Amino acid sequence: MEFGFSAAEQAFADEVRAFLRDNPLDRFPLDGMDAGYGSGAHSRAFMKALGERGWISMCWPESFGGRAEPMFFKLVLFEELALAGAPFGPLAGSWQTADAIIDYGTERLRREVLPAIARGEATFWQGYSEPDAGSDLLALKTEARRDDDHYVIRGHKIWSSHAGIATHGLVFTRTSREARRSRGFSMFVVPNGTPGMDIRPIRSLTGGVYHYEVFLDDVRVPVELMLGPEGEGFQALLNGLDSDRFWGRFYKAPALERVLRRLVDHANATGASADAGLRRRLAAMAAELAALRVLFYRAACLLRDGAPITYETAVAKIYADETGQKLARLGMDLLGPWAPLRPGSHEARVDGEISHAYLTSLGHTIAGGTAEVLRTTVAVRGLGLPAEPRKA
Amino acid sequence: MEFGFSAAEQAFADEVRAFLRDNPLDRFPLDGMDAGYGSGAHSRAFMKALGERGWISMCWPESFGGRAEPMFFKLVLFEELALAGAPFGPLAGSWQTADAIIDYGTERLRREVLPAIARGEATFWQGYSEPDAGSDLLALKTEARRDDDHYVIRGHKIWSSHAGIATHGLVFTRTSREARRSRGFSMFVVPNGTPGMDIRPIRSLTGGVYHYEVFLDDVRVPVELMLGPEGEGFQALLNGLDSDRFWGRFYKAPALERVLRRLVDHANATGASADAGLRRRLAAMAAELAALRVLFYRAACLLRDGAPITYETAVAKIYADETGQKLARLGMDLLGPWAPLRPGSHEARVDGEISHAYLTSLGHTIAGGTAEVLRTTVAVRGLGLPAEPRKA
Amino acid sequence: MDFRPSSAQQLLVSTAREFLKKHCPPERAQQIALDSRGFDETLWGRMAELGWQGLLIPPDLGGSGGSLLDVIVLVEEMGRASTPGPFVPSAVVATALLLAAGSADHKKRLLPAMATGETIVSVALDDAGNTLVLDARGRLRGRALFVESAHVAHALIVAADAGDDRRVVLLPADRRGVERRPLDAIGPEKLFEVACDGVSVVAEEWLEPATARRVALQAGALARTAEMVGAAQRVLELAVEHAKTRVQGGRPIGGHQAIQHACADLVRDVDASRGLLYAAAWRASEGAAPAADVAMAKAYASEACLAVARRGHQIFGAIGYCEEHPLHLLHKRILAASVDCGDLATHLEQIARAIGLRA
Amino acid sequence: MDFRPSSAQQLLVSTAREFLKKHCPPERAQQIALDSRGFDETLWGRMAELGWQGLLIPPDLGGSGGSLLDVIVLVEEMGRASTPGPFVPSAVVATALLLAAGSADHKKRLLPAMATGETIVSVALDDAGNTLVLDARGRLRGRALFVESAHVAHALIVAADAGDDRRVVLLPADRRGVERRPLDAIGPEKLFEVACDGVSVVAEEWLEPATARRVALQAGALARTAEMVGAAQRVLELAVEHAKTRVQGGRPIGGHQAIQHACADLVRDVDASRGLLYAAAWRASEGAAPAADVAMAKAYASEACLAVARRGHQIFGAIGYCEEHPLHLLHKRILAASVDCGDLATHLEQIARAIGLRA
Repeated sequence: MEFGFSAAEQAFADEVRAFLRDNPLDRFPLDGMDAGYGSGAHSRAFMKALGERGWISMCWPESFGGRAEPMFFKLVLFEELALAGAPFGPLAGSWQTADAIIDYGTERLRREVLPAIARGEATFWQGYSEPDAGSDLLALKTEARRDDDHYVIRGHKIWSSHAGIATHGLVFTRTSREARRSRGFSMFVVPNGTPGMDIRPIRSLTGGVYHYEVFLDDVRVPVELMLGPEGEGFQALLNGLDSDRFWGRFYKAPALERVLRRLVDHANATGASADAGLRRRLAAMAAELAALRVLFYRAACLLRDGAPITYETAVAKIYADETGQKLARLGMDLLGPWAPLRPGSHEARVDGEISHAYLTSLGHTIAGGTAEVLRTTVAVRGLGLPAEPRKA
Repeated sequence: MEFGFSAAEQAFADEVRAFLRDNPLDRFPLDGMDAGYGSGAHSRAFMKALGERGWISMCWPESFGGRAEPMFFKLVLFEELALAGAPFGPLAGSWQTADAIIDYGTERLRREVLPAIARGEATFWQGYSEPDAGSDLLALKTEARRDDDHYVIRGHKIWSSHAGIATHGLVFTRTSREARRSRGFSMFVVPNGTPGMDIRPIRSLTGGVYHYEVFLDDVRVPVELMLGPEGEGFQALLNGLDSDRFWGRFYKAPALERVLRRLVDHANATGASADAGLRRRLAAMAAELAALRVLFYRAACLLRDGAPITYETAVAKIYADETGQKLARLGMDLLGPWAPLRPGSHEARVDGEISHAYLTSLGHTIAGGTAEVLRTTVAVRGLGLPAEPRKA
Repeated sequence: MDFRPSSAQQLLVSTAREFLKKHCPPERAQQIALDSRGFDETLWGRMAELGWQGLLIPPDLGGSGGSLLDVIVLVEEMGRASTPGPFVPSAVVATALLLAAGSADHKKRLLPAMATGETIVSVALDDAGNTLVLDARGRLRGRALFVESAHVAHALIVAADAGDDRRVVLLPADRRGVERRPLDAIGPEKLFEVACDGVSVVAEEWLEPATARRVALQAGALARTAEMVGAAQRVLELAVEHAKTRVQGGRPIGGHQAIQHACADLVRDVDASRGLLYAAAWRASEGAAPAADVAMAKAYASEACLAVARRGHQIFGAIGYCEEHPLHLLHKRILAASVDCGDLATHLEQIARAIGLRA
Repeated sequence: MDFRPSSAQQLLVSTAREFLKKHCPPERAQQIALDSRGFDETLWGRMAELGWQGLLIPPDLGGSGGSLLDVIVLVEEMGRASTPGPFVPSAVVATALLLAAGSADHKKRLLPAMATGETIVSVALDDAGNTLVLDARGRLRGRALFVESAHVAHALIVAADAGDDRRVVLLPADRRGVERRPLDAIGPEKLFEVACDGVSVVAEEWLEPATARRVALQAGALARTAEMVGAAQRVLELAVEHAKTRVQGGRPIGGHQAIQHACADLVRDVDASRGLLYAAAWRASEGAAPAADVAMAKAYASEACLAVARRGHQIFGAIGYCEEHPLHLLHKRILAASVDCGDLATHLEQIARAIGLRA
C-alpha cells in the first residue's frame, strides 16, 4: 500500500498552484453557471488558458499531440482547480470526448476536433436524456436515418448541460429499429449551429440556466462525425459509464473541501466556532470529505490499473452527491436567517454561495443516474443481489 | 379541536400518581425482563395490584364486571405507568385478550378467563410467528385438527414474548387446508401447562430472555377455548391489527420521555449540559417525543371514534421504534466510555439502562411487522401507491 | 381530546382552498415570486373582502374575532398554495402584537384599516442582524435585517436597544431617516434591511416591549410553522400523485420500495408537524401555550418539512428542478419560514431550557 | 498511490483468516465472550506461535519487526472473527508505547516475553474516569477505569496526575495496593477498574509521558478502528449472504429495494472506513501521520461501522436478535472499540482543531 503522491505529481500540483496564483480567477469571464458539481462555472477563457498550458492534452499519446502524462496528473489538476474554485466546467467532458475520439474516432474527428479540444476551444454537451427516457436510456426515441454519406437526425433531447454555450453535441441516437434492445444505437458529434438544431434554455430553480433542451429537426450530419461503429453506441456508453461517473464527480471532494474551509472561516469570524455542536458537525464533515476522497482515489487506482469495476464508481458518485447535500444543509444551518440570501444580495454571507450550493445540490442525486437507481446497481452488479422483476 | 385532557381524565391521572407514590416500585418482584417497548418488565405482583384497584377491567361493560370507563382512561393509566417506569408488561395483552373475549368469546372463556384477567392473574403470550412465517403470517404451518369436542394442535411457534411466565397462549392455527388463502385460520386460548406444550426460552443479545419458542405436540384443547368463529381467525387478526399496533406501542412515548429526563439529569450532573450540541440533540429529542405522542393521540381518537384507519397506527409504530433507537444512540453518545456498561455493573451510569435500551431497541423495528413491511403498508394501504408484484 | 377542526374551521379551509385555487394558482404564485416587487394588490384586496386580514381582530375594531388557531388553519392553506404577500407579518404578527401590547389609540388608529387591507404593517423584531439603538433623546439609529415586505408597509414595528432596556416602537414606514434596502433571497419572500439614521420617536410610539416580543414571537412562530406544514402537505400530495403516474422501466415509480418508503416518511413528517402545530396553537388560543410548545412545533416542523421538500425533489427527479415546476417554490417557502421568527437553533435552545438543561 | 496490500500483507491476512476460522470460529468466540474470565490461553499461545504478538517488535527483541500497517491488517482480521483477548492493549498499544517511550531496560525486560505471549501488559491511559494522582513521595492513589484484560495482565501502564505534570508509569499488576475490580460490559471485552491505594512507584518506572500518550493513542485508535472495520466487513458479508438466501413472500429479501439499498450503504460505509484507516496507518507507519488523520479514521469508522451493525440487524430480522447468532458480538465489538482510545466526541474535537476552528 502507498497513499502518498509521487514527486512528479507533487511538482505538477505546485505548477498548477503557481498558475492559479499568477492568473487570478476574476480575469476569466464566465459563460455559464456553476451547477455545484465541483467543476466550477463554464468559462471558455479559462479553458483556453488551460489549453495554452498544454494541460488539456497532457495525457494524450504523443502521436495525438499529447505528452503521455500518467492519468493521475488529471486528478492533481482537478484537485487544485476545484480547491481554488476555478471555472473549469467543460474540462471533464472535453477529456472524455477526446479519449473516445482517440480510441475510435474517424480521421476527420481526429483532425478537426481533437486539436480544438487541446486548445480549449471545443467543448461538448451530452444529448443522452429524453423526456420519456430518464434513467432508462434504452427507451430513447431520437433516430438517425442514413441518407447517402449523411445521417439525418430527428428527435428531442433534454437536460443537456451547457448545450447552449458548448461547441458540439454528443448526440445519442437509434440507428436501427430492427436490432435487439441494446443494439442499434449510435453516437454523433454534431457541431452546434448545424441547421435543424434548436437549443432552448431550461431555467432551473436557482433562476439560472444550466440545462437545455435540444430539438433536432432533420439535422444532417456527415457519416464521418459518427463516433464509434454504427449500432454499438450503447455498449460503448455502458463501457464508459464507470469512467464517466468517476470523471463527473471526482472533483467534488476538493470542491466541498473549499466550501468547508469557507464555513470554518465564517464560523471563526462570527464566533460560532465556539459552539461545541457546530464544531463536531464541521469536524465530522471534514472526516466525510476525507472518506469521499478515499473512495474516489480507490476508484482512480482501479481505472488506472484497468481492474474490474462493479460498484466502486457508483458508490463514490452516490456518496459525493449526498455529502454535498449534507454540507449545504450544514451551511444553511450555520447561516440561520442569512441562509436564504442569494449570491450578490446585500448582506449575503459567504457570498451567497451556500444557498446556491443548497439548491443545485438537490439535482445532483438525480442527474447522471438517481441515487436509487445507483444503489440498486451497487446491490445487483456489485454484491450479486437478485434484480427486481422488470415488469408488474 | 381540543388537545387537553378532560377533568375526569386529569383526576384519574392524579389517582394513578398517588397509587405509584404509595406503592414504591421496588415492592413488586419481577418475573421477566423489560424489552424496552415502554411497558416495563413483567411483574405478576404489579398486575395483581392493578387488578385490586379495578384498573384492568375499568373499561369493560358493567355486565362483564367493568365500570365502563372511556377508552382514554387506559391511555392515562399507560402514560403514568410508563413515565414512572412501572412493570406493567402484560397489561396491553390482557386488555386486548379481554376485549376479544368480551366481543366474541365463548361462555366458558367469559366465565373462567375474564375474571382472572380482571384480577391480574391471567396473562397471555401470542403464538403467531413461526420459523418460516415471519412477516408473512399466511405461511404458518401449525394445525388444529377437530377431534370430537376438542381440537388437537400441532406445530411450532417462535418469538412469543413472555410465553414461559404467562398463564395462557393465544395460539393461531390453521383449521382447514381447503379454504382459500386468508380463511381457515382459528385462534385458541391455551392454558400453559396443557400436556404436549413445550415452552423453551430464547436467549437474546442482551443475555436475558424475553422471547420463547413453543413446541405444540398434539396439544388437546376443548372447543370452548376457541376464540371467535372457526376459520375466521385471520380476518379477526387483521381487523385487530391496527388496534394491536396501537396498544403495543402507545406507552413508548412516555417511556422514552422518562429516559430523556434521566439523560437530562445525567447531563446536568456531569456538566455535559453546557455543551451546545448536546443541548440541541436533547431538545430535538424532546420535540420528537412530543411529535410521537401527537401521532399516537391522533390514532387514539380514530380508534375511539371508530373512524377508518389505513396507515395511522403503522406510521406511529414505525416512528415509535425508530425514535427509541435514536434516543438510545443519543444516550450512548452521551455516556461515551461508560456506554457499554451493563445494568448492575460497578460504575455503570444511569443504572446501565441505556445499554439495555440500545440493545433491545434493535429488535423493535423488527417485531410486530418490520419497519420495511410497515412502510410499504403505509404507502400502499394509506397512500394508494401500487403494490409490488408478489413473485419474481 | 379531538383532532377534528370545528365546522367553522372546515368551512374556512374549504373556502380558502377554493379561493386560492382560483385567484392564486401555481403559475400566478410563481409569477409574483419572480417579480421584484412581488405584491399583488388585487389578491390582497380580495383576501380582505373575505375578511382574512381581519380574522384576528375583534368585531369592534372591524374584524371577525377569530382565534389564533383559526388563523393558523388559514395560513396553512396559504402555505399550501404558495400565496405571496405580507399576510403573516401584518395580519398575524403585527395584529397580534398590537392587540396585546398596543395602546387603545394604536389599536383604534391601525387595526380597522389593517382589517380592510388598506394598511399594512411589517415587523423587525428579530435579533439577528439588528443593531438598532434608541438613544435618550428619542433618536433611532442602526439597522434591522430580514424585514418582510417593508416596501409595501405603511408602518413598521421595530425592536431597539435603549441602554438597559429593550424598546419596541411603532413608526410610519415613510418617516424621515428610515431607509428600506432590498435583500435578495432565493425564495419568494421580499426581505429588506431597514436602516434608521437618527429617526425621531416619541413615547406615544412605544409598545409594551416584553409582551410585544413574546406575543409576536409566538404568533409569528406558529404562523411560519403553519406555512411550512401547508407547503409540506402540498409536496406530499404532488409527490404521491407523481409516484402513481410516472412510469419508468414499465412500472409506476411508486411501485418500487424506495419511492414507497420515501412517501411513507413524507406522511409521518407532515402529520406529526401538523399535530404539534395544532396542539400548540390550540393552547395559545386558550391563552396557555408554554413557550416550549411553540418552540417544539417550529423546531420539529423546520426539520421535518425541509426533509419533506428534499425527499420531494428526489421523488420528482429532473422535472422538479425546473423553475416552472411548483416544487421549488414550496421548498423555498419552507426554507424561509424555517429561519424566520427564530431559526432551529434558537427554538432548540428554548426547548433545552424548558426540559431543565442547565446552561 | 496504491490501495493493494503488499504480498506479505496478503499472506498475513489469508493465514490469519484461515487460522481464526479454525481456532476461533463464531461459537468459540461466543463461548469466550460469555465466560466471565474470557481469556483463552491456548488461542493466545497459538497466536504467539504465529508471531502475532511479536509483529511490531524488532527482531533483536524477539519479534519480526513489522510495520504498524501490518498490525492493522492483522487486527482487522481479528475484528472480523470477533477474536477475544488482550491483543490490542498488549501487542499493539503497550508494545508501541514501550518501543517509543520505554527505556532500554524496559524494552529488554518486557518485549521479548511479550513477543512470545508469556507477558501481557495492559494500559490505563484514558482520561475518562481516571483520578490517579502520583504524589511527590512516589505514591499512586486513585483509580483508572476501562482497563482491558487487567485480570490477565502481568504489568500495567497507567497515566497519573503529578502536580503540574502528567506521568506515565509502568508497574507490575500484582504490586501491593493495586486492586483490579471488574466492570460488566455488554460486549465481550473484559474491563476493569484499577484502583491504587498508596502504590509505591520509583523513577525507573516512569516512561516519557508525552511520547507515551501520543504513540499509545495513535496505535490504539488505529487498532480499534481496524477492529471496527473487520467486524463491519463481516456484518456486510453475512448480511449480503442472508439477503440472497432468505425468502419471504416468494422472493429472496435481497430482491427488494429496501434491502438492496441498505446493502449498498453497508458497502460504502465499510469501504470508506477501511480506506481512511489504511491511509492513516500507512502515514503512521511512514512516521508522518498527523493526529487529525487518525482522528478522522476513528471518528468516521465509529459512526459508519455502528451504522453497518444496526443496518445488519434490520436486514437479519428476528434471528439476529438471538444470543447464538454471530451478529450481536460483532456489533458489541464495534461499540466497545468506538469508545476506547477516544470516543467520537474526543476525536471530532481533535479534527475541529486541525481544520482551524477557533475555540
